[in-house]
This record gives sequence, structure tokens and C-alpha cells, in this order.
Amino acid sequence: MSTARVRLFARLAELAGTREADVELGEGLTAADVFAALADRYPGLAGFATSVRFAVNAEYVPNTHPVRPGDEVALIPPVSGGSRAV
Amino acid sequence: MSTARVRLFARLAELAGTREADVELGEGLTAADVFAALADRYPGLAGFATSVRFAVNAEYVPNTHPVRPGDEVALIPPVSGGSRAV
Amino acid sequence: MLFEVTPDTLDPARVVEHVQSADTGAVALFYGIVRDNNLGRRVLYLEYDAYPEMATKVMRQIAEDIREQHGVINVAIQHRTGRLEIGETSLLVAVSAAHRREAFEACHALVDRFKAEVPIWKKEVFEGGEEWIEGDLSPQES
Amino acid sequence: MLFEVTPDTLDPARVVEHVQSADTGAVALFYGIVRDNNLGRRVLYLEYDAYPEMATKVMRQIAEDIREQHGVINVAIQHRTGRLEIGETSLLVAVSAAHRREAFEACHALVDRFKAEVPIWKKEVFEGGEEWIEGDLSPQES
Repeated sequence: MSTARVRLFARLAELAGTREADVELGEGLTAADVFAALADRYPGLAGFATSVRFAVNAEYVPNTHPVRPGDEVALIPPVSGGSRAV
Repeated sequence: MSTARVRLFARLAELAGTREADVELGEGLTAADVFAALADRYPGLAGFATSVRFAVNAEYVPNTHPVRPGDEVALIPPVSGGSRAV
Repeated sequence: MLFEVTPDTLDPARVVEHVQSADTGAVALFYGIVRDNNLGRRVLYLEYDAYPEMATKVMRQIAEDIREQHGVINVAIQHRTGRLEIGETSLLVAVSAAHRREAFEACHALVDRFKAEVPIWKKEVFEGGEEWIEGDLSPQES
Repeated sequence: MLFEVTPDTLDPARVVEHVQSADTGAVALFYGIVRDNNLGRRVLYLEYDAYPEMATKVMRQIAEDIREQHGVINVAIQHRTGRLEIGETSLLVAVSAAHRREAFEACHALVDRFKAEVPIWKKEVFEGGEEWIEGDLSPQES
């Protein structure tokens, strides 16, 4: 089965309760699709769908970047500048 | 006899061959007068009459500043920016 | 050039030694330090998280840009991860140059870009709560 | 604040420790270093001469000005005298602040004023001659 390894950091790792997860890849999946699959598994992530940034194989990429088997996808927490207490 | 202690630095100390000298003070002598007296004693200093700066008791002063018995007069080598090889 | 993300205490002497060479006339060294207050709250400690493989890659890209733009000689950067107490150093950025102006300007520009681009995050633990400071990818002093 | 003119090796860890306090988020540290070339000549070594009592007094005046103008926390300066070999540090200027911008700007301004005002001179001994660099009251990297 073809999968991508996802890495989570900072607030997203806390919300998901994990720093790594494997996601199965269908045909033509993008970084945003990988995030959506992960948000199904870890509902705490759902609110970040529009603010998370992605890196694939340690390079920043757009949400629409295709993800291929064996890729490492990193979820980069949003740059919010805000001061919300958690 | 009333004197002032003069301190010399850097190029001026090398030209005079000393880092300290005592100068006798007449009535109403200024920093420039003290320098002139010293240039008589150490002719190598003469060329610096218009470019040397003075400090009295560790404060920058104008050439016309009066020197009193017991003062420490420092000869501050010129700010030339030049590149003459010695 | 030297780029490190490490849980260990940072080493200023090492980064300065790394950037120095016989033609170095000036080194500017920046310390990012955990301070005891932020946004009016009393800070207890910070926790830094990083994506180390990508962080060192981005640092290298930024350093190469800055080296070219400012004509400096060499660059070394260390960032610490994990729990840091008040007074501990989270970031060191050293830049060597022939003259002071390039060293200062390049070092300042490097720290600015570091904070905007390098994937390192901090959680501030303060009296009464904790928060991931995500608007500011890196140390507290920005 | 700390102001020293000394024939001994300078101590970066000491000046940084001196300026740090619990509210410090950034320290900018400048090293003036003897480099192996100047004005196209091969430099062999430098000799620094100083008027130490006045130098420390002028340093204090400058530091007080800068501290007020830039709102920084603390300042420490060391300058070495005597013969310095290539690669040795002649000047250390450390400035602490809450944020990086003040630390960088104040440190740079301090070094600029230091070089214009503090009574310290250097003789450059190069291949084929020697010269007191008097247009530049202080280290070689200006």
C-alpha cells in the first residue's frame, strides 16, 4: 500500500497527540487532501484547514502540491501573530 | 615651582621619546602654550601644532583652555585619516 | 557555514571561532535569550519545537542569500530546542566580515529572516496559562 | 555598565554575563578583530596605545547617551592595548535589550561613536613599514 509520512509540530502535534502519522495515498492526492484525511482521524486539527502551511520533503509547497508515495509531508502551524491563550 | 604634567600618546610619544613630561607654568598659559613649550624641548612635535587636540584632566578642551598648576594635560594625536607610511 | 538545531546548551565561542578567518575584521554575534515577561505576563519558561532537517536547510538558504547581498565572510547559526529557562540562550547568529557595517547589517537581516522563515516554534508557559507563539516563528525577543 | 582598557585577552563570556538580566531578550555583541590586510598591504600585527583613564570616562559618556537614546538595558565594553596578533580581539561591545532591534542599533551606534571619540590609537605594522592609523581612533575594521 502506498503511503506518505506526515510530521506534525508544535500546536498541531499537541492537538493530534502525535508527531507522526502515515496517510494512504489515492490517485492524484494533494497536500490539502492529506491534511483533510488527517483531520478526519484527529478532529482537533480541523480548524487549521485554511491556515496550515505545507512542506513536502522539507521544502515549502502550495496546498495543491501533489503528494507521492514515500514523500514526507510536514504540517507547518499557522503564522497567526495572535495572542490567544490556549 | 608650579608645573603641569603632560601625557603623550601614540605617534607623539614616539616622536618625543617620552610618554610624560613636566612643563613650568607661567601666568595665564593655555593648552596651546604648553604644547609650544614642549615642542621647543622635542622638536619632532613641532609639525603637530595645528592638528593636536588637548584634554585637561581627561576632558577634551579647546586650545585656548587655561592650564593651572597640578593639571594633567594630554596631547591627543590628530585625526588625519591619512595613510602616510612612517 | 554552520547550522545547528540542538537540545544542548549553545556555544558562543564555537560559533565565533567557526566564522573567524585571517581576513576577519569584525564579528557581530546575536543572542536570543528567554526573558521573564511578554505581553504583560510573567513568563515561567519556554518550550521550543523544530523540524530540524528543514530548519537547517532553510537557514542555509537564508545565509547564502545574506552572504551574497551583504558581502560578508561567513555565518554560523545555532538554535536550541526543548525546555529553556529564563536567561537561557535560544538562538546564536554569528556573522564575520572585513568591516563592522556589513557584519551588523547582515546579522540583523539574518535574524529577521530567521524568525519569519525557519520552522521552529515556541510555547510560552506563563503564570496562568500557556500559548504557542505562532506569529513569530522563533525566539521571544522579536 | 562595564568599561575596561586592558593589556589582557578580552573575555566575551564576561561582557555578555555583565549585560544580561532577567528582562533581557536580545544581546548584540561586537568583536573588533585584527585582520591580515589593510589598504592593500599585508599586516603583520598591531600595537594599541590608550589614555586609559580618559578612555573609560568617554566610553561611559557615550554609553549613557546610547542607553537613553535607544532604550537598551545595559552596556559593557572592553578594549585591549599593546601588541595584538592577527586574529586577536581588540574590542568587545555588548548591548542588552528586550528586543533585537534596539540591541543591534544601539551596538552599532556605540561602536561608531567609540571609534570617533575614545582616545585609543593603533599602529599598524605591515610588510615594509609601520604607521599610526590616526584617522581611525580605534580598531582596524572600521
